[in-house]
Amino acid sequence: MNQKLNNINEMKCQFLDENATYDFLKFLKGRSKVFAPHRKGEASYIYDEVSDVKDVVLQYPRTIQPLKKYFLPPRETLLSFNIDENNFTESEINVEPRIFFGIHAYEMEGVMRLDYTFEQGQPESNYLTRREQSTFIGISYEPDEYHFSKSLGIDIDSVDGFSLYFKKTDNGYYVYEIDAAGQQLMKEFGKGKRVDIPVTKEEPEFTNKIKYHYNRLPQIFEHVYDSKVWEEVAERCVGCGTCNLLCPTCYCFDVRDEVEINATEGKRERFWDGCMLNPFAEVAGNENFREKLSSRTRHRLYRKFKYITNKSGELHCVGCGRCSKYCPADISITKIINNLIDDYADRQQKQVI
Amino acid sequence: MENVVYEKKDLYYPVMSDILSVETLTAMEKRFQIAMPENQPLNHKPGQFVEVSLFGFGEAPISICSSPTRSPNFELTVRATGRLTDKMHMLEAGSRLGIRGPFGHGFDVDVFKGKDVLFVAGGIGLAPLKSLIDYTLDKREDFNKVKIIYGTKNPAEILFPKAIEEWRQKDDVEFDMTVDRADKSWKGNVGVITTIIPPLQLDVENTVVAVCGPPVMYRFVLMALKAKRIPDDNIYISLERRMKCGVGKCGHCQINDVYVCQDGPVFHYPHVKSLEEAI
Amino acid sequence: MSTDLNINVHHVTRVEGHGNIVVDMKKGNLNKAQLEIVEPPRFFEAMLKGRNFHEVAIITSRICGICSLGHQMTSLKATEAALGLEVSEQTEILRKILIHGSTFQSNILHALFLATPDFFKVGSVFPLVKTNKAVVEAALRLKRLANDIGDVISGRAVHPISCVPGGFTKLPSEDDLRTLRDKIVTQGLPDAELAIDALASVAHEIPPFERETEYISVYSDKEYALYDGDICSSDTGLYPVEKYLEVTNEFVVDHSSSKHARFNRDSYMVGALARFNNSYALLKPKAKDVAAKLGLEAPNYNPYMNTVAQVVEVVHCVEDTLEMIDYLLDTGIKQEKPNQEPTRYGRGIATTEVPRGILFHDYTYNRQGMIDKANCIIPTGQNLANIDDDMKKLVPEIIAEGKDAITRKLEMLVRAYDPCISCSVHMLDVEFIE
Amino acid sequence: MSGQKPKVAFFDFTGCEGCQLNKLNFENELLDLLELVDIVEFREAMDGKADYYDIAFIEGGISTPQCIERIHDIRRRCGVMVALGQCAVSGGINAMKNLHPSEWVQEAVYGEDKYLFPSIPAQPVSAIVNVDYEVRGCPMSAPEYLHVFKSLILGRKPEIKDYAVCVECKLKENECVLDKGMFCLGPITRAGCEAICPSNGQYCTGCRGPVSNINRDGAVDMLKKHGYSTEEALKRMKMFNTNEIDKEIKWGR
Ligand SMILES: Cc1cc2nc3c(=O)[nH]c(=O)nc-3n(C[C@H](O)[C@H](O)[C@H](O)COP(=O)(O)OP(=O)(O)OC[C@H]3O[C@@H](n4cnc5c(N)ncnc54)[C@H](O)[C@@H]3O)c2cc1C
Ligand code: SF4
Ligand code: SF4
Ligand code: SF4
Repeated sequence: MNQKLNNINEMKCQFLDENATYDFLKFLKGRSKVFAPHRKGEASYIYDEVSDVKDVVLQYPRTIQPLKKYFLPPRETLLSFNIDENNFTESEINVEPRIFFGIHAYEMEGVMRLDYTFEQGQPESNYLTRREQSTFIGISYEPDEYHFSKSLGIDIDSVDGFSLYFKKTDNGYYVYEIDAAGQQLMKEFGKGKRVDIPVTKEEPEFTNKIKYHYNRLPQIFEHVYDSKVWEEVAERCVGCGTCNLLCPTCYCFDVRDEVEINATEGKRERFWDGCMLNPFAEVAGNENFREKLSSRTRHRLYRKFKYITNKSGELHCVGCGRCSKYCPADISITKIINNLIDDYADRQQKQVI
Repeated sequence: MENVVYEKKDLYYPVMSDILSVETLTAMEKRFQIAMPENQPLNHKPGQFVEVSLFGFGEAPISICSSPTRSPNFELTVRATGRLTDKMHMLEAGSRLGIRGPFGHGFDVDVFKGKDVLFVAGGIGLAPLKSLIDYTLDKREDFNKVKIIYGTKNPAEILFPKAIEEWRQKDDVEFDMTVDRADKSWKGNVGVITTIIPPLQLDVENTVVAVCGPPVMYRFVLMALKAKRIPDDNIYISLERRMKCGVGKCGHCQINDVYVCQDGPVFHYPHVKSLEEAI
Repeated sequence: MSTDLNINVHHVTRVEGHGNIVVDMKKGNLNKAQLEIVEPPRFFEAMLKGRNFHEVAIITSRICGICSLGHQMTSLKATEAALGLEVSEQTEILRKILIHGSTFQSNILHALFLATPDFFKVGSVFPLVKTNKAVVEAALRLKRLANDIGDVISGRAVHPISCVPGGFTKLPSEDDLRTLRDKIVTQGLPDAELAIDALASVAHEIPPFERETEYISVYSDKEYALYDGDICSSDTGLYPVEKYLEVTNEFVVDHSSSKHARFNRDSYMVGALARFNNSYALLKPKAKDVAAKLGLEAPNYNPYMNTVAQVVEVVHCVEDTLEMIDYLLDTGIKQEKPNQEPTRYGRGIATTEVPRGILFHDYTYNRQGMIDKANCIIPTGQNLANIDDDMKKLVPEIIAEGKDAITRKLEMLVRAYDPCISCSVHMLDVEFIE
Repeated sequence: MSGQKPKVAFFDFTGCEGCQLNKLNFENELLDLLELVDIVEFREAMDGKADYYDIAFIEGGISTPQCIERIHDIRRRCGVMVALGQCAVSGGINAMKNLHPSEWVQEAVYGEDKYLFPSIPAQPVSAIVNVDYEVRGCPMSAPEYLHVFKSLILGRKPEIKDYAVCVECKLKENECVLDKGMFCLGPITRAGCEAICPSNGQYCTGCRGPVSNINRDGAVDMLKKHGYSTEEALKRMKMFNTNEIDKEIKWGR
């Protein structure tokens, strides 16, 4: 699996205190649309367009929907049609430059995994057009009990994909210029204070971990297809699909035609869908090829750790912890993986004996 | 990101095409002859499919049942089972529908060349196979023996009786069929399709088999072929799954790590044999 | 002139729920003139037994979809009284706006869509779409506006969502309120005027019948009482809500799956006309103007005028809603969570004016916060005896007009009460048998 | 149906009429809808009766012997039958009374007069006659009803969702009410309401019935985590769905 290129511990940076950071947001807002984390309800966060920089939350555990909502919207019109005239109009996808501020490393990796999906085979212009003209500015975070991206090779300070990276320090941020675009932004903003020697700072520990090194996971998945772990998970899973919908690398969709009240005009729309849902693998004749929750859960995990990985060379889980955090049945993906590892190790041992 | 090339024209826009003729085959099936704009050829391979779309009624994958050897136009055989297909049955010659495709991985005809070919078709599975059968017959000299076996629920559901009559007449084609339940007019075999496999005289090493039928059929046909000692390596099957895009994105047709719309619908049997969710 | 009359209207149309009108007159003797309620009983009070206080209003709201909001409010108030839950001023104001929205929507639905076709002598509102399109459209917009109030403040107009014991699970934003206000001013008021003019033009079709009866409603000296107050009888004055059983005196009659009620006389009337008669002085000025314009003066003893009183109330509700929205916008919406920590367990009784009249819910909770005993007394049930008494007076008065006209006027009479039969089918003071 | 406008009728059985009202609450679309169909019977809004209907919408459940006769009669005279709202689809909230012996319920309500008003267990319309399509919810979901209506006018099968409310809730990016410490039946309840309750900060009460192929044990387990006993969990799941939760359900795993 890829070795990440940038190591910020060897890079010089600038310092912005908390107020200057908000000034920087204002500066960004003056240039283009800016999207950043906001509070939603009592205990949740979402990405949203910045209208007042004061509403931006800099430190947050994770948002409900991942960043994919901007490139693969939860609901999108593919085309509009007129039944009487039997013709359709293409839907315009206009993108203007967009800056995504306050993005965590795993989230950025999630976007890059999704890129793979929409680029390989027959590239899809809806997604790729929306992906154009996007600038990402990263930020560090405190991992909670659900994050485990480090176990998958994604450090808090992994900066691939970002133009700038904000690393939290006492009363402000160290700002790293990752690419030329980032450099340009900082130059124009002009209020950063140069920090002359590279700063080294310990990354906080992740409490949620996978037992084995991520390089070994595809190999584990070679051997656990018939593990009893799947049945154990299925006893508790209620098949709600939350884990699919909120996963930054899940992209399955459904397409439906809906007509207006005049029964003449209408739209062909696509919606996020998920392989955990009962009707997902149904075919004509009411046969369902993944009727059991155990086979659905297995399919979901195999798509994260094996099926796509075999082709792309990368794991398609980025360790954001959304599937576990939002699962109403408290099913934890790291527990599943660690149980699979135990099961595998057990069986290996029995074979040796 | 920067170096990916993609066409602005979206994958999901259908090409509006004309229905040239509609033929009622059975109570449930109709055959449509379709022309792409300006009679452009579809350039398909036997076994491939198109996404048919009718606005307000959605899209569905339908196999191309005519051989690319026959004309620039192509044919679809459609069973009325739901939203799109019911509406399609109400269309007449002169109507237009949307076509995307051809999609998928058809039959690799080169593998069949010089070999004995056995076609096993169940129910509407004859439609996708017909494109390959016609192709084989049009290039007859490329192939060795040709055998077709076909099973339907009852005599009223027999597709393409005219073509069947032709196959029966031909000296260089062996044809046999059976029905699950006979009626008074029926004089042929009665029983499921696996009952007419054992009597076949096959050069097992040198026979390539193409199978297509309803999901339930595969397990039994494959058992019967195994009993005849046909190597798995010589078997090709065409699978069906729900699809929402046809281009490997929507995820619906995925069987373990294969996509039916991209890696199939025609699969080399050893490729899917070990996939638990396939058959 | 025949002195025999036999009328049997099976399932009266354009009313909520199922009822039949039966009149039997032999040789000038009126043996029977009654509204038979044949709506299937639904046994709500039994279903409530053992339910957690969070669920109670969700269930009771389903007693009636038309007055779901009123049931929900009354239920919440009874639960809060039983569990000692205080609500904020903001919650009360939002609830009052909701009650207004519900009265507004229900009165419009009844007055303009169900009753008005009688005055235009057509069988439904549908033909009026062709002949009086502008008015129908205005009426539809008014109804939408009334529903918007429910949607904005409680998430849904039928079986509201966000009002729960102790407050709201989601509060409307100030922007939402501002939009609503603008819509009421720019669209609601002119539409209401249009509808009132249309009604005024057919007001002479209202039959001139009178029968003085006892009028019972909620009353408060602070405002035209809908959300809360004491019980008021036009005969004997005010009673605290705890005395509701002495006022309603429900009894089972064999021709109705809904129970009847009586207090100081053989029957009493509840609803818009009762409220109008008891609380006229507290109406907003514009509502009084409209009453004058439509020829309605307090007290009025013509039950057919109930429809007109409903329209007057619409104007009152709109005006009062605007004032309350302005107040909320001035003070600003405070983000607050529902107060759901019970301070006691026991009995709680509440009353509210729902569109069809006075409604009572009475619950007793056990220490687990579950219902032990429940009783709901619904306005239509209280009106049934009064309807029968009206019919008994009316039929002999109009006997000369012939069966068809009599039937029509009886149907109109029943409709004027805007009976909500589905919710009237319930039971009274239940002793749950363990 | 070609050429002529489809004849549409509405019938109400045992229920609260909230669905009828919800149907009238499409004020913006009502006049357009009227253009597309002929409404031939609708007791709540008009006089008159008809002999045949292309589409019969049924609101309310079956709860008396008379209901049974009437529904048979309508079935004989209609083309497509659509059950509107949870009372019609599953018996709805009325079916809660099925949890108690009927004698007890009747006595509780009418005391000594209990025999005056016969009542049978509350049942869905589909328990008596064949129902073609269902619009679930208490009240029936307005967007789904419109979808079914438009689909039938187009002459196509409606697409009825069979996945959880959570899906629609997540598509809307609502704050999950579980995160606020409430419980929620969204994970096992059929979508189609656009997650209207969680969108308003309230938990999903399960008013649209369970998705097919539910994991009932898993669901009880899930509610236990939120502090409900098995008994209380089942009671909550049954509020609108006594009949559906009680019948033999195919286990999800
Ligand atoms: C590669 C391929 C080739 C095919 N070739 C042909 C062909 O040549 N001819 C042909 O007739 N068919 C063919 N099919 C099958 C055809 O695509 C399906 O029957 C398709 O569903 C018809 O679409 P529809 O809109 O008419 O039916 P739908 O309305 O989709 O209904 C079809 C059936 O599926 C059920 N159903 C509907 N929606 C769902 C859902 N969301 N989940 C589960 N079940 C549902 C319905 O009840 C019905 O039984 C092919 C399929 C594939 C994958
Ligand atoms: S979120 Fe949890 S309960 Fe829902 S489908 Fe995923 S694993 Fe199952
Ligand atoms: S599988 Fe779970 S942890 Fe991994 S990326 Fe998806 S949602 Fe995040
Ligand atoms: S609020 Fe309820 S419906 Fe919405 S996601 Fe959470 S559990 Fe699912």
